[in-house]
Amino acid sequence: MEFIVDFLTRLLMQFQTPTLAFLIGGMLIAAVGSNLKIPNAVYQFIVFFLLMKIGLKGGIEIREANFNEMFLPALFSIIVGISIVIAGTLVFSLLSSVKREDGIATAGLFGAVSASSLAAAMVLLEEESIHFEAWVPALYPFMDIPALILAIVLANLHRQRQEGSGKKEIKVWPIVKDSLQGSALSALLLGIVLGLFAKPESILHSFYEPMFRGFLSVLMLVMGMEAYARLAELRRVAHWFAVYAFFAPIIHGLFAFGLGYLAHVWVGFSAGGVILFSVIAASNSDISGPPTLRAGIPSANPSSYIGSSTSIGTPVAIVICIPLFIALGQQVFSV
Amino acid sequence: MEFIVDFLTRLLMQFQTPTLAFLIGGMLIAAVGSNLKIPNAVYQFIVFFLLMKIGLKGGIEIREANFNEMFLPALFSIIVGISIVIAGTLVFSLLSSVKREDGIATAGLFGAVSASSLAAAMVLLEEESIHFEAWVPALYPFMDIPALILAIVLANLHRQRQEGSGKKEIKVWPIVKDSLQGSALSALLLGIVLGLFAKPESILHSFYEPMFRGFLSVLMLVMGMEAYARLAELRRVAHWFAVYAFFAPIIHGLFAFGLGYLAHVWVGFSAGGVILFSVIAASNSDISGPPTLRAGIPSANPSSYIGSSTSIGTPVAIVICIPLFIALGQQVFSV
Amino acid sequence: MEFIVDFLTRLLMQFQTPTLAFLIGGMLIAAVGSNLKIPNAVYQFIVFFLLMKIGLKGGIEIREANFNEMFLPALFSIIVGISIVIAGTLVFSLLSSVKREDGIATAGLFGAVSASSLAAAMVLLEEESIHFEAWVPALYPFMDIPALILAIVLANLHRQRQEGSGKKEIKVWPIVKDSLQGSALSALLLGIVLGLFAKPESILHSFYEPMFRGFLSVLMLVMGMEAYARLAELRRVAHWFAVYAFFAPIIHGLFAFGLGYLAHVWVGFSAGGVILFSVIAASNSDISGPPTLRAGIPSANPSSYIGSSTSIGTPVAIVICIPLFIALGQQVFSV
Amino acid sequence: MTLYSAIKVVIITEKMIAKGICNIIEQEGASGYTIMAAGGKGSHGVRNISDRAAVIDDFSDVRIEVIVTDKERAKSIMKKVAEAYFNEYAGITYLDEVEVLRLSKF
Amino acid sequence: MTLYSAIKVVIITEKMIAKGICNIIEQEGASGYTIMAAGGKGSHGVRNISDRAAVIDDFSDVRIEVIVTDKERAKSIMKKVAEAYFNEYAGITYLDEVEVLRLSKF
Amino acid sequence: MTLYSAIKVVIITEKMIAKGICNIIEQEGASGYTIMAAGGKGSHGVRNISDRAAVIDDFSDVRIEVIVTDKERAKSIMKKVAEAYFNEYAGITYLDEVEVLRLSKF
Ligand SMILES: Nc1ncnc2c1ncn2[C@@H]1O[C@H](COP(=O)(O)O)[C@@H](O)[C@H]1O
Ligand SMILES: Nc1ncnc2c1ncn2[C@@H]1O[C@H](COP(=O)(O)O)[C@@H](O)[C@H]1O
Ligand SMILES: Nc1ncnc2c1ncn2[C@@H]1O[C@H](COP(=O)(O)O)[C@@H](O)[C@H]1O
Ligand code: NA
Ligand code: NA
Ligand code: NA
Repeated sequence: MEFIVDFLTRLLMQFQTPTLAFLIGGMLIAAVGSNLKIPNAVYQFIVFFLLMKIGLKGGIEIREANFNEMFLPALFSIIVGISIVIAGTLVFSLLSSVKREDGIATAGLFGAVSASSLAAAMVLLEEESIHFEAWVPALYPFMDIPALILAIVLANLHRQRQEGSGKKEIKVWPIVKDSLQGSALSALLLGIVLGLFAKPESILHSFYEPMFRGFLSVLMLVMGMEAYARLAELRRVAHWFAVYAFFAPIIHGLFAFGLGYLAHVWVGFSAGGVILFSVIAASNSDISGPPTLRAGIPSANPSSYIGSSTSIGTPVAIVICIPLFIALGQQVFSV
Repeated sequence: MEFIVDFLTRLLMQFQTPTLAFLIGGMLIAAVGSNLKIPNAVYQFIVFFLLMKIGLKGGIEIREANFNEMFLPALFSIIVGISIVIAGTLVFSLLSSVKREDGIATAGLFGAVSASSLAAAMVLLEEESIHFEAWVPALYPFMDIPALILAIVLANLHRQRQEGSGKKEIKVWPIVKDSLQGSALSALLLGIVLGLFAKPESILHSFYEPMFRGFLSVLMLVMGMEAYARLAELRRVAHWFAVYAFFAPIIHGLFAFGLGYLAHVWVGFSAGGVILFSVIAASNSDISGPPTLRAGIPSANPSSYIGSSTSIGTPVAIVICIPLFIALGQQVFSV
Repeated sequence: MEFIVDFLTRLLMQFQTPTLAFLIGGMLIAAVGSNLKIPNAVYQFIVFFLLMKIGLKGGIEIREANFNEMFLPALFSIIVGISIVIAGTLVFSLLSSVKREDGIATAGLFGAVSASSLAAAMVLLEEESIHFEAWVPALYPFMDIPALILAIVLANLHRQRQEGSGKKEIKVWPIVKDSLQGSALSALLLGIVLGLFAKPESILHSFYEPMFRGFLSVLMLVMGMEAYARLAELRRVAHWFAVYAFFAPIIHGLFAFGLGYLAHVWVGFSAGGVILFSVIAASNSDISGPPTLRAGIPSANPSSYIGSSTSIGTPVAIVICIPLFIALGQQVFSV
Repeated sequence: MTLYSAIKVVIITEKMIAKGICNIIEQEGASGYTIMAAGGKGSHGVRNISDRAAVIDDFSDVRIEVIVTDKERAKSIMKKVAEAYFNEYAGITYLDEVEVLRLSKF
Repeated sequence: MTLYSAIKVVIITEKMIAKGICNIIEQEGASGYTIMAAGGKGSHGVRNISDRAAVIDDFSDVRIEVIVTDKERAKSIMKKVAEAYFNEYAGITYLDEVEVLRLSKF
Repeated sequence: MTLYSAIKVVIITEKMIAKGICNIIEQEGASGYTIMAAGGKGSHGVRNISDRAAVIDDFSDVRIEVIVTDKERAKSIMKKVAEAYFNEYAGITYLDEVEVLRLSKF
């Protein structure tokens, strides 16, 4: 009970943080039909900027990280990514009104990871002064890539079964490559590499860090506007997608929280790390995932997975899950 | 006499402020045919950025503002917007060489408000350390919307009279909506709402405030380049538009200065507030106004109002009116 | 020997500076086929931003510069620009597999100057705390314009000779104008003019200086990506262009270093000035030069000069020449 | 593989009224349309196509292309668009005969 | 000055598969092609053409135009593209007769 | 509603020379023209159409479309453009018969 009151108070307060306020502001402004637009070029640059900053910082700190510490969370990331896709595929397969490929693709997208949710969670954790290991964002690909691969493989197996065609081998490497080459993941990885092997501290402090929150506010505005704009698309598909998109982030996050707790107990994964790990799990890919899935599962209807992810999944991950897992973390770890 | 010398000295000095220098630099560089271009995406982002900053700051301060203080200036804003349109329409109706709709549309644009002039005035006031109430920029819509509505209504009435068609009701709400949905006004209003209800102080201080002047310098460059580029358009219309565009900002500003003075005496409107209010009146809409008028008065020739506004009205408002009203304010209020 | 060891150590260390690391990172990321893209609008704005900053700062300091000091370096710039074009034209004329116009155009591009190399050198000098006169970047046009003019004139003379047509006068002024109107040079010159005649110190310190290095890192990323992307183009032309593009920057820089040394002895040109002057000479125009040459020497194959410049010339100028001339400068001037 | 003859209507006009024109196209029962950004020159002056900052963005052109199966529908679209907009807004329209694959798409 | 009759094939489809389509065009021996950014509406819904931030950029349209000298080659391009992609991706294709200058270019 | 037959000339070429081509078009007395950004591939290699940073922006393509009322004028435009530019710059040109509304516009 107290937890719920605490959570609601926290939720209300966090709505006032710039991060959430701009997201909600974006929805609002789209809902009233404003012509305000953030140019696509600026949006793309901001995504690059945020991931580059996260990567640089992560890379610098990984230099002195204990690799043993990272092993378990990385393994758990893979497990979470795969579990989400399997669970989602099963859930959708129970719904006869949903085309199998659409369900698999949606599950794949929710298993994958969103850069914007990640950045938002990092800022909100910093605002609550909850520390986390700087390499936690580097868990991103460990969850993202397995989820996308598994979804594409499952969809292709399903298709081969249906077409009764002889088993064609499904190549995994092109999917991995495609994921790594995506603009979001490659910005993050480039940042990590530069952080590891170069000395980018000076520009990190003079450029990437000071402008991080500001640019994040603009990104949140865009995400909010897109969330509203894509509701129309969502309306054209079975409402089960909306239901899934609402509950899945919370459940995925809680599952990850559980695993993260184990890592806390076993290898000393920090409280902030557990929270961030949960948000990564709760998030769903909004930038790189959709094109990868469109190419890998062309028979799936993009409206189903894009609508449910952008319009519901991402707002739920940011607006509900981040405050929820912070509150939960504070309760559990007393930070 | 002394005032004139003082004004000219001040003018010369203010030409050296980055704000005016970049505006003039933009004209210069366009005049010599440079290929330098500021990308449209960057320009649109800068406009968003500046208005968001003005809005956030305004919203934060309105929280503790005394609403009684704001009432009179808001009322005066409406009066100024409407008066400018009526006066302009009358003036142009005396000129037989000017098509009636073109005159009304031009008057409407000069009654409306320019975000760039507003931002420039705020920076120049800050440089002179002249204080103003942070809610003054929020007077923008109170002048802008009535002016645009009135112009569109007048033009439609004129048309109905000419066509001898039965009176069709002119709907005001769509025009209001169209104005509020414009990119400039919605950025400002979103900023105000976020400033009022969220806690954006952290990003205001880390992002929007530090980069405000820098981005304004880039905007001024664009305005200067556009001013020169659109001279060609202006040349294709009656030269009365150029004459109007030169004198109207000064007269409108002086009229507003008078009303602002009354508000100073009656409700303690600050000196800086009076000056800023005058600049708002002197300015003419360059971003949202033209499309609204194009849609609302399609029979008016856009070259007439856009040419006169962008090429002459805005430079006069910024280069002449801002220093003029600052000098006047310093004289009158001894600040 | 010691010098070589010193140089290699320095080279290795400078690869870790953000400037070089991002350049190499850009090549890397393009080589692995990443979809990461920096939007064109952002790139164009960054180029403007960097040159505006260099110009503003230069302009401010030229105010109090001793013009006598600048005269010799300016003269040497013209000499270097012209010498490079003559030497390059001769070299290529010895290679029968190279079309004469292609050789001349390539020599012209290497005689001209690159804004990105210039900015990179300035930052690396600052990092080594090696002082240079702020007007050194203003030598840019003194080298750039003569080189482009000479190349275009030579190509046209060659053509007239071949076509056996009567001597048509080649107009020099349009080429000068075209160069000055190019986006890079006009941003630099506008900055200088504003620095000289306005008072842009406030925005220089609040906007252009703090973000300089950060934006430079993004520009370096773009240059790296382009370098890799254009290798394909380079492969379609004679491999002599690649050989020239590799050695020319080093030789041009050494030649300029020699002249700069004379200026050091005769008029006290600073050590940093000599180094920067050498980098300017080593650099080759990547932004404004190519279109000017395409217009002025339309019969030359753009793949030859663009491929060799972007893919080899610029990386060599930045990655090899900057550390080389810094090391050389430290050796020679013991700074 | 069979090709079917069809009519392509092209409308080049101000971006600002693109939405209204698309509504007309849909009302006339076309199965779709394609829009591209354009600039140009005509009796109403020059329109920007560059990506240079333009204070007024909405004043550039668009080129809308619609494929329909019969000429009467094509003409009707052209007529309605011209009547609704071309007295007051800049614009031209023309049609062209083409051959399409997959008739059912149109 | 002589003009030669030729065939223009137009393909309007998702940006994402543009590369694959260009490969088909090259395999069929066309001398070149032209690509333009587009948006529009069809049976697969609306596609963005604006420069407004779109979280998913690859889902806009492109309009590809190829000129070839004989109709059989044109039809073959259309057929291969439709077979390879149009079951699963949005797209239309049509051809048109045109007259070109400099036949050797095609 | 009457439609009038007219000729559409299309020129696809380097952005850099677009201005010069438009001058030729105007000199030939056309009432207007439409320009669109394009990319593509031809004998002079690949040209960019993406919005990715390109160090050299001017080297992308444009597609210019002009409608004139008689074929001689169309051919004359094509000829002058080809003579002035196509020896040294990349480009193709073709014409097509179309039917326009409002003949007076052309
Ligand atoms: N003769 C023409 N050929 C091609 N496009 C034209 C022509 N005339 C006009 N246009 C296009 O149609 C738009 C509107 O034309 P207008 O109404 O004449 O200003 C122009 O901006 C051009 O893009
Ligand atoms: N009737 C049509 N006329 C012109 N363009 C169309 C038409 N139908 C579809 N298109 C274009 O082709 C794309 C794909 O169509 P579809 O596969 O029907 O979604 C759409 O996004 C439009 O750009
Ligand atoms: N066969 C073709 N079909 C369509 N467009 C072409 C064709 N050939 C060339 N182009 C276009 O014309 C431009 C110049 O062609 P080129 O001079 O052959 O390099 C290319 O970049 C393409 O955009
Ligand atoms: Na996830
Ligand atoms: Na006004
Ligand atoms: Na050089």
